[in-house]
Amino acid sequence: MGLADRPLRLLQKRAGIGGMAAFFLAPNMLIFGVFVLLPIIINLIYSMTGGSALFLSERSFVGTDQYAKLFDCKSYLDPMSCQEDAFWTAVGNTFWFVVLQVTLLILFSLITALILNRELMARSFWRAVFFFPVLLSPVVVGLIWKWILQRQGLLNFALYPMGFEPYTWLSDRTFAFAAAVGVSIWAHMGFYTLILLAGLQAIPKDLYEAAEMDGTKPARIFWRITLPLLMPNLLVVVVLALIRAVQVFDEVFVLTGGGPGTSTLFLTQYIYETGFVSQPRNAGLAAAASILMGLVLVVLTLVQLGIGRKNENKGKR
Amino acid sequence: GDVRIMWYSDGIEGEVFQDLVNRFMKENPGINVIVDNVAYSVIKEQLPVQLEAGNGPDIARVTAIKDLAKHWLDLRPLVADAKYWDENFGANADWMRPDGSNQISGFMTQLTLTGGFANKTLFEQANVPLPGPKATWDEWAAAAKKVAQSQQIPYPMAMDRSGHRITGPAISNGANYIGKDGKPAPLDAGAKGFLGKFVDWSKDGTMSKDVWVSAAGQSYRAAADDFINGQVAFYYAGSWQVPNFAKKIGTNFDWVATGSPCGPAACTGLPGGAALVAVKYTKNAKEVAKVMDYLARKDIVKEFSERTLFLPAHKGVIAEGVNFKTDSALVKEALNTFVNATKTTSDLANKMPGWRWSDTMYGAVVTRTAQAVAGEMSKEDAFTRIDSDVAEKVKASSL
Amino acid sequence: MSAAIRFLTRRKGGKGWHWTDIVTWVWLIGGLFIMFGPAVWLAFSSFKTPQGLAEFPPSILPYVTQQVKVEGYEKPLMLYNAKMPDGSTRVLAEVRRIGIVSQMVDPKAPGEVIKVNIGDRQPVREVFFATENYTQPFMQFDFFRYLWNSVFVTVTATLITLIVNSMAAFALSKYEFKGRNLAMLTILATLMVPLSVILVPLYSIISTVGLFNSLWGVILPTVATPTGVFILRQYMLTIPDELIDAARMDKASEWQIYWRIIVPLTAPALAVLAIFSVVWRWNDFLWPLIVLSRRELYTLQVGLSIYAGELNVQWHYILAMTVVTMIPVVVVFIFLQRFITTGIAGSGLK
Amino acid sequence: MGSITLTNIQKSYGAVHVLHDINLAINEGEFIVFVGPSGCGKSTLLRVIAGLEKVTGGELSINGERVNDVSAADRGLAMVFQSYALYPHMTVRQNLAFGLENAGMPKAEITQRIGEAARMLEIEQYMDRRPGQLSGGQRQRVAIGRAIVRRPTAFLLDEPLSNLDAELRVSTRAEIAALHARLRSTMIYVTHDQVEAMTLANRIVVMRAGRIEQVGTPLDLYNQPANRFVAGFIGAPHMNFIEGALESSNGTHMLRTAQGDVLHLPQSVAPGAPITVGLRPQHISLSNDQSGFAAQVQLVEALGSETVIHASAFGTKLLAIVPGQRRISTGDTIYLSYANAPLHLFDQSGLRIATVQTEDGHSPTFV
Amino acid sequence: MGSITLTNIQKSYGAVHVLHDINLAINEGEFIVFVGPSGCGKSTLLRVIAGLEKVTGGELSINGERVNDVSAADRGLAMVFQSYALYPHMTVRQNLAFGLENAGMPKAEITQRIGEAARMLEIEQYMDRRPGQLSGGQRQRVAIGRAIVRRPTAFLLDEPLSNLDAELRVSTRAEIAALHARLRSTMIYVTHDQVEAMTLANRIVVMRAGRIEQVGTPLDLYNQPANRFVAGFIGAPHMNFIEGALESSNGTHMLRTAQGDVLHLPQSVAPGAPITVGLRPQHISLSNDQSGFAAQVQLVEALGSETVIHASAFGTKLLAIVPGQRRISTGDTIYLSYANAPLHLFDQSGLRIATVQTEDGHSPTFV
Ligand SMILES: Nc1ncnc2c1ncn2[C@@H]1O[C@H](COP(=O)(O)OP(=O)(O)OP(=O)(O)O)[C@@H](O)[C@H]1O
Ligand SMILES: Nc1ncnc2c1ncn2[C@@H]1O[C@H](COP(=O)(O)OP(=O)(O)OP(=O)(O)O)[C@@H](O)[C@H]1O
Ligand SMILES: O=P(O)(O)OC[C@H](O)CO
Ligand SMILES: [Mg+2]
Ligand SMILES: [Mg+2]
Repeated sequence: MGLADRPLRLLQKRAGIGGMAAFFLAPNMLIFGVFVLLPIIINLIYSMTGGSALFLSERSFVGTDQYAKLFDCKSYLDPMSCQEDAFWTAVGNTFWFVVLQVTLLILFSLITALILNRELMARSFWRAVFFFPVLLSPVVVGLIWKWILQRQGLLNFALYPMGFEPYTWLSDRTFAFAAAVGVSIWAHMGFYTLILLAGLQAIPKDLYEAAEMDGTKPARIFWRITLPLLMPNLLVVVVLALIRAVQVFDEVFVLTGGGPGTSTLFLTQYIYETGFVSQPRNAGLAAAASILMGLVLVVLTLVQLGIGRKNENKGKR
Repeated sequence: GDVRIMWYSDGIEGEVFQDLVNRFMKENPGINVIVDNVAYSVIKEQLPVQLEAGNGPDIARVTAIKDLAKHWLDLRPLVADAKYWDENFGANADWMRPDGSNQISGFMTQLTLTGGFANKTLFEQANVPLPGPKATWDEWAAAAKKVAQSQQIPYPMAMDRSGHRITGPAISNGANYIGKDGKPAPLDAGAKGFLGKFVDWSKDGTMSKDVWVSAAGQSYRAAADDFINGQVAFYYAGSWQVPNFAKKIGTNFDWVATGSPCGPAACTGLPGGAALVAVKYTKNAKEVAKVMDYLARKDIVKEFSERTLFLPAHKGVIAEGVNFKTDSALVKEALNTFVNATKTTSDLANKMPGWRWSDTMYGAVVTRTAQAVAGEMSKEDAFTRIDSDVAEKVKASSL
Repeated sequence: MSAAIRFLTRRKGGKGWHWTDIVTWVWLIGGLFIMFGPAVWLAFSSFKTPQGLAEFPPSILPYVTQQVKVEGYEKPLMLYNAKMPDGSTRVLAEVRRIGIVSQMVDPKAPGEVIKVNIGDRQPVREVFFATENYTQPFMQFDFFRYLWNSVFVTVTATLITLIVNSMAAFALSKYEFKGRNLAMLTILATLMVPLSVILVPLYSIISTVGLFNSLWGVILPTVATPTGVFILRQYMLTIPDELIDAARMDKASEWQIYWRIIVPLTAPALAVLAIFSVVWRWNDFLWPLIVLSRRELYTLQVGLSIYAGELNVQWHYILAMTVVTMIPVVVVFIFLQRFITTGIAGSGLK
Repeated sequence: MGSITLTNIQKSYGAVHVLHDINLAINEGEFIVFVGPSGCGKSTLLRVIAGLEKVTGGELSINGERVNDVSAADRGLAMVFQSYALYPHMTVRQNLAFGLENAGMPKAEITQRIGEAARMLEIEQYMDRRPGQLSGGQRQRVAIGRAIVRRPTAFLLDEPLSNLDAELRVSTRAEIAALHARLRSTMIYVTHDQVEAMTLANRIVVMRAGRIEQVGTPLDLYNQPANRFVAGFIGAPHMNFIEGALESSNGTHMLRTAQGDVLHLPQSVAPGAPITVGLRPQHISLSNDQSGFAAQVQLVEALGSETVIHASAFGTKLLAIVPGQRRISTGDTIYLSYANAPLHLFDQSGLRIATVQTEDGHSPTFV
Repeated sequence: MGSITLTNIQKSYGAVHVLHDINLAINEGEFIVFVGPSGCGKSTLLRVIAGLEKVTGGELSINGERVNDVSAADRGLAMVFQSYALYPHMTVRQNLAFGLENAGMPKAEITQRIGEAARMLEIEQYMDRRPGQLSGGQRQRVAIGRAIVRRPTAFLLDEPLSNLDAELRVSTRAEIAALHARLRSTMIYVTHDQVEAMTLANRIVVMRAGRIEQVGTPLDLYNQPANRFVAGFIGAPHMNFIEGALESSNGTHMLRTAQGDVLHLPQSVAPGAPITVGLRPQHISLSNDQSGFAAQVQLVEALGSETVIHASAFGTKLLAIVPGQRRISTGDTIYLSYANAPLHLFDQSGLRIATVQTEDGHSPTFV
């Protein structure tokens, strides 16, 4: 990298410091533009086409028909009154899932990160323990928990000696929903914990010392020192957790498949089935649903960043 | 040159196939056949995308053979003996070619047929005789309930969560999905009759409800594990489960294949299977044909079936009889039951695999029936929704 | 030893157990069971036979029924604990079963055939590790080629991700320029659409630029991950700007500021991203599946997916291969997580 | 190389105006010291010169060239930050080498220069430690070292010795003076230490609330402060100020305070105006006899070599510094004299009118 | 409340031994100042007392109770950090209020205490700024304020005035003294400023390389330093040291340096031993006639109120401080005298033998 310096110095002479910002941004933005942004734009176009052909060139333009179809409801309060009742069921399920999962996920990750940030014996072992599920592919995650929770699973086996009859947990609407929330927390907690852990390490130690000298109780240190200074990283966690919760799919799909009935049918599964599984495929409708989902997320994220920006300035020394 | 085959496996067939391919390469040193083993999801979801883009392998083992028919290569001018193909594979040739053509696209590597399995040991322990070959669904239900009650098992009967599975009994009950114009017809009394009965059975505990509620939409779910663990007296699945049961049940209990129970209209199961087809976009059609010719050879088909415990689709081979390579009497008997059951398959059932809208029907049926089973909607609502879902699909696809 | 105990029981402050100490240990022990328990079970399960996997009630350890060779019988026979009519139990070998009656012999005195009702016999079981779950796939597929492909994809993609993302994050956190917020927002906005949704458009781009059936086709679309930019940028916001000032005074070029100051100070976040990237790329499945249709290009995940058929999934192989493929990432994790704490003691400022 | 010209420099942070219209020409090789009360804008001005802050108005040139838009890295200056700003992830050695490596200097020379600086700053034993493992003074020395090794056209030093002990401060101060003599590079130095300012500076710039109050040589500022602020700021402890009105009677001139006390002055000063007389504590002496004026002792600070007496007289607090150690206690009445002391006269707006020298205790004459 | 006892305190960072066997008893209400060269362990000792560092040996008690295992938060002390350690996300007001809120103090009292501290430290206009928007000195004042508002049993202040200007430093120093007088809480204060040490301390603790060299009242240390190190460290600029051997001839006693120069001494001191004579720069005066000894001027530093002369004599460098401004230049030969000066005699190992007072330039007598 030392070699890179000479030409880059010349570049800097020409481009100035502002130009260097562009230089730093360029590689990422280039790859990003081609492989992330462009497909999303194409997807937007998809949402305005119809038919069962896969490639855009063979599809007919239908304007906002697909959106109209999604919004074709007699009453927006009752999903069953909608043309695409599954979409609205999924919207409702996803909403509750996000509320529950994000709250608990962040709570648990934060607690875990705080604990792993303490002076512990065998700290890397404990970190590995909590990070472990992240290493598993979603399919395996779904599978493990299915094997635990299904009628012939480990849970019933464990409860059996205590006099409980085997229960089909995953056929219970409430429990299945809770399991979907729980398993997705289980699977992703390590991810957020790690981000928060790095953030905690970045808080200067002398501030904790000052707080201790100020006679601060641990709980107050947490609320008044740790949390505000963790804000930039906490923001990452909140935004990512939210986005991923809205997009929940793989592990829950393996675990409950959206059941029992449609009680754990989430948006991504709806999109996936509409666009890929059902015959004939309806890629246009799926694209429209995904665009709507994206729009909601953009709004939510903007709100969070708005809140975050305030704190960001606070964080500066 | 290279000939690439995209192949998926449910069991050991990949190894057997590779074996046969190796032998081919020894005989034909100029042709390099590469078998790309893939997950079934690749065949189902990615292959169509590749094909639309004009990519794809030279040969593929596929199940959505009708939907993708426009991508298959016509082997008729390329194979050594087209007549041999027509004679032996003619019965299923229509499933894999564009409507109205006489194209030879490939052949079925495996024929499947839906059908029932009974846990013989449970029946014996309950002292309930196994219903005979002509027994109806109701008779099976009654017998299975008795067994379940006496043996304290949770489910008398179970059926895979699949539109394909439930359609066989529906046809036996007089259902016909295919309208006069070849497009889907609204559900008729026969269909509503069996679907309704199925919902009722699920609700009153005759049928295992768990499999059907264990997913939303059209996901496939098998109830095989319950059967393997002796939790079900009668299980409606299909011929492909035979090797699976052989391996996993072992000597835990005795089981038999029962064929499909009867309804007023028929005693039919639903056929299906996987086909090996050549892809139009190949660069070495000649060599592809040579490979296909080899794989379709009677002795090769026979060996493949015998070793994989699959039902063959080759007329000559069936006629000659297959000596399945297994030392389990149960398996042999079960396979023979399925071979025999092919004879009672109704015409309507035989048409389904070659009908363009069958998957659309299956999807709507399974989605909505499952919702009715889960108690999310009434039977009547489910029927209405099935009709409207299908109509909507038909409309949307013609845009 | 006493040092170890002191270390183990080291607590905040030092005197007595603070409530946070109790919470900590409850949480850790609970975590050990809930987070790690299933994984241990998974590891044991990967040694079960297909039959063992389907069995209810499930066992923790892999068991099979014990078999013995009995004189006069060609094949080994299964051993059972059979309840005798007099209430005693004997270990017998089953010869065959007819209906609900099992014909058994005493392995030591195989002459006499004893008839037992099948409800009265329990199999004698022993722990058995079905290592063929591991050996079989190794023989069937080209493990080392898949491994190489996986390693190549993972290492390359991770390196590019780290460099490209950290450069972008640097620009987005430490420079003021027009369109900075827009760039950040665009990057974030693209997180909103899951990969599975844009598969088809992405596929058409990949095949247009000729990356179909190329490992680069797997690598490139993933390296500009918005997640990475976001994580790094937020972390960089916590680095004091004064250090950059100092470097500028030290005549450092912007590139050197990035490379010599920002990158080392971002080490904890980079380690986190590196861990994530390795895990993501190593476990990537859906996308490689689409781009790679030739077996010489398969990654491990794609390779092991062939056990997922239409009607049957061969879980025993999938589990075994899952365990095998997990080992490298665990090692990488253990190695990289140390960098999370190389956190800098003090910020270098007064 | 190293002349710096500031023309109408302004700097605001949002609504907070930190620098107002700064005009200053610094000559090549000059040693300039900025002093002023905490928060008056010294660091900000230094950062502006460094190129780390964009000015909101005015023009900055180095060697005659406008550099407003030249980046900090390209101005060729070196800086010691008030907050040190050491690279926390680098060892002391790496911290020192960084700037040299950036300039592409050969390894051998880097090693040699670092060695020299380390010896001079007495940090040789800490070369492989990270900043986090150093004491405050050690960190500050590293920060100085980082600038020194660079040998730039101009040095910017922001309170570089504040955390050093007296001994080290003296020796480092001497080293900096020697460095300046040797390299002849321009130095701009911020300090709160009077001794540093007086001994190092060619010229001192006194700032106050974002404005320059006076620029001049140390003794100029000491002897002829332009205004009351500068007079109070230069010299420690600060100058005593006695307020009153001028009176003349019988050829003697005096200042009459509000309390009616009288202070004798030379003749020349125009009578009638209310003025302030400044008298440095060092210029007040203890009378052994009862000559001089009486004062009430409020606090005595014994510094060993000298004694600081806080007393009250002329209706105000008065500081006097007398050499050696004295047996005086709080509450004592003592007699002080200002014979031979320069008196600084300021008008009502604080501007200097004149500096006059008293000859003996009661009859001052002109200087 | 507020007595602190250190018994055999030791502290190492790995292999680096920072504190060796520190023994010190601090009385309730005492004002203790730690001085010592940069890096000698002052901050570390303060941190040990605060409870921020675990000792590696020894015992620490506060008010007679062993507190080795009591957490910092529970020791009831307040600290001003050398690095400030202000909470960057809080405004000045919040920084000040934080500790009080922790103690659950009523709002009104918090407001009042903060108001007081802010007034005293002159930071009222910055109350709603964050630390990042303050100058160095302003930050330091906030750090002091944060400790002051707490009114703890004991204060630990680590170079609390280093970034303040002279004026403010004097007034803040006075405020701290007043605070101490009012609250009577123990104060432990680290400083490099001689004036601060001399004026504030009840007792000064002189440290060197992790050990205590001497503990005593300011004037004790100044007048009777226990060893050469303390003698050199207390008093600025540092004491002059002249080495040589004692000789007696004809009833006069003298020190003969290696160069053969001769320094007259009182009779009492035992002859023959090589010793060092210490002479403070303030005790050397300029002879107007050619009496005294001749010295070569090497550097002249004009501080305004006094002039520092760097000269060479007796084969060594000699510093002399003379009041006022003098017309002396480098290279001049001047005559210096040490009449009436205390001479400090140290033996070869640096320990103090005696302090003797010269009567006139050449004939010293006993004190
Ligand atoms: N973490 C550490 N590891 C090793 N040595 C350290 C560490 N922290 C401090 N030291 C060393 O301990 C010694 C004492 O440091 P301390 O901060 O107490 O000095 P100090 O007397 O306060 O000096 P100053 O006046 O410069 O602030 C120093 O030499 C320092 O280099
Ligand atoms: N980001 C900012 N926003 C608003 N005001 C600021 C900001 N940074 C500095 N200031 C103010 O600008 C003024 C000048 O600050 P500067 O740091 O230049 O002072 P200084 O003369 O160096 O003081 P010190 O001697 O205390 O270091 C101060 O009053 C400070 O509060
Ligand atoms: O879209 P991102 O940034 O969450 O990327 C995550 C990984 O690519 C998932 O495999
Ligand atoms: Mg400053
Ligand atoms: Mg210190």
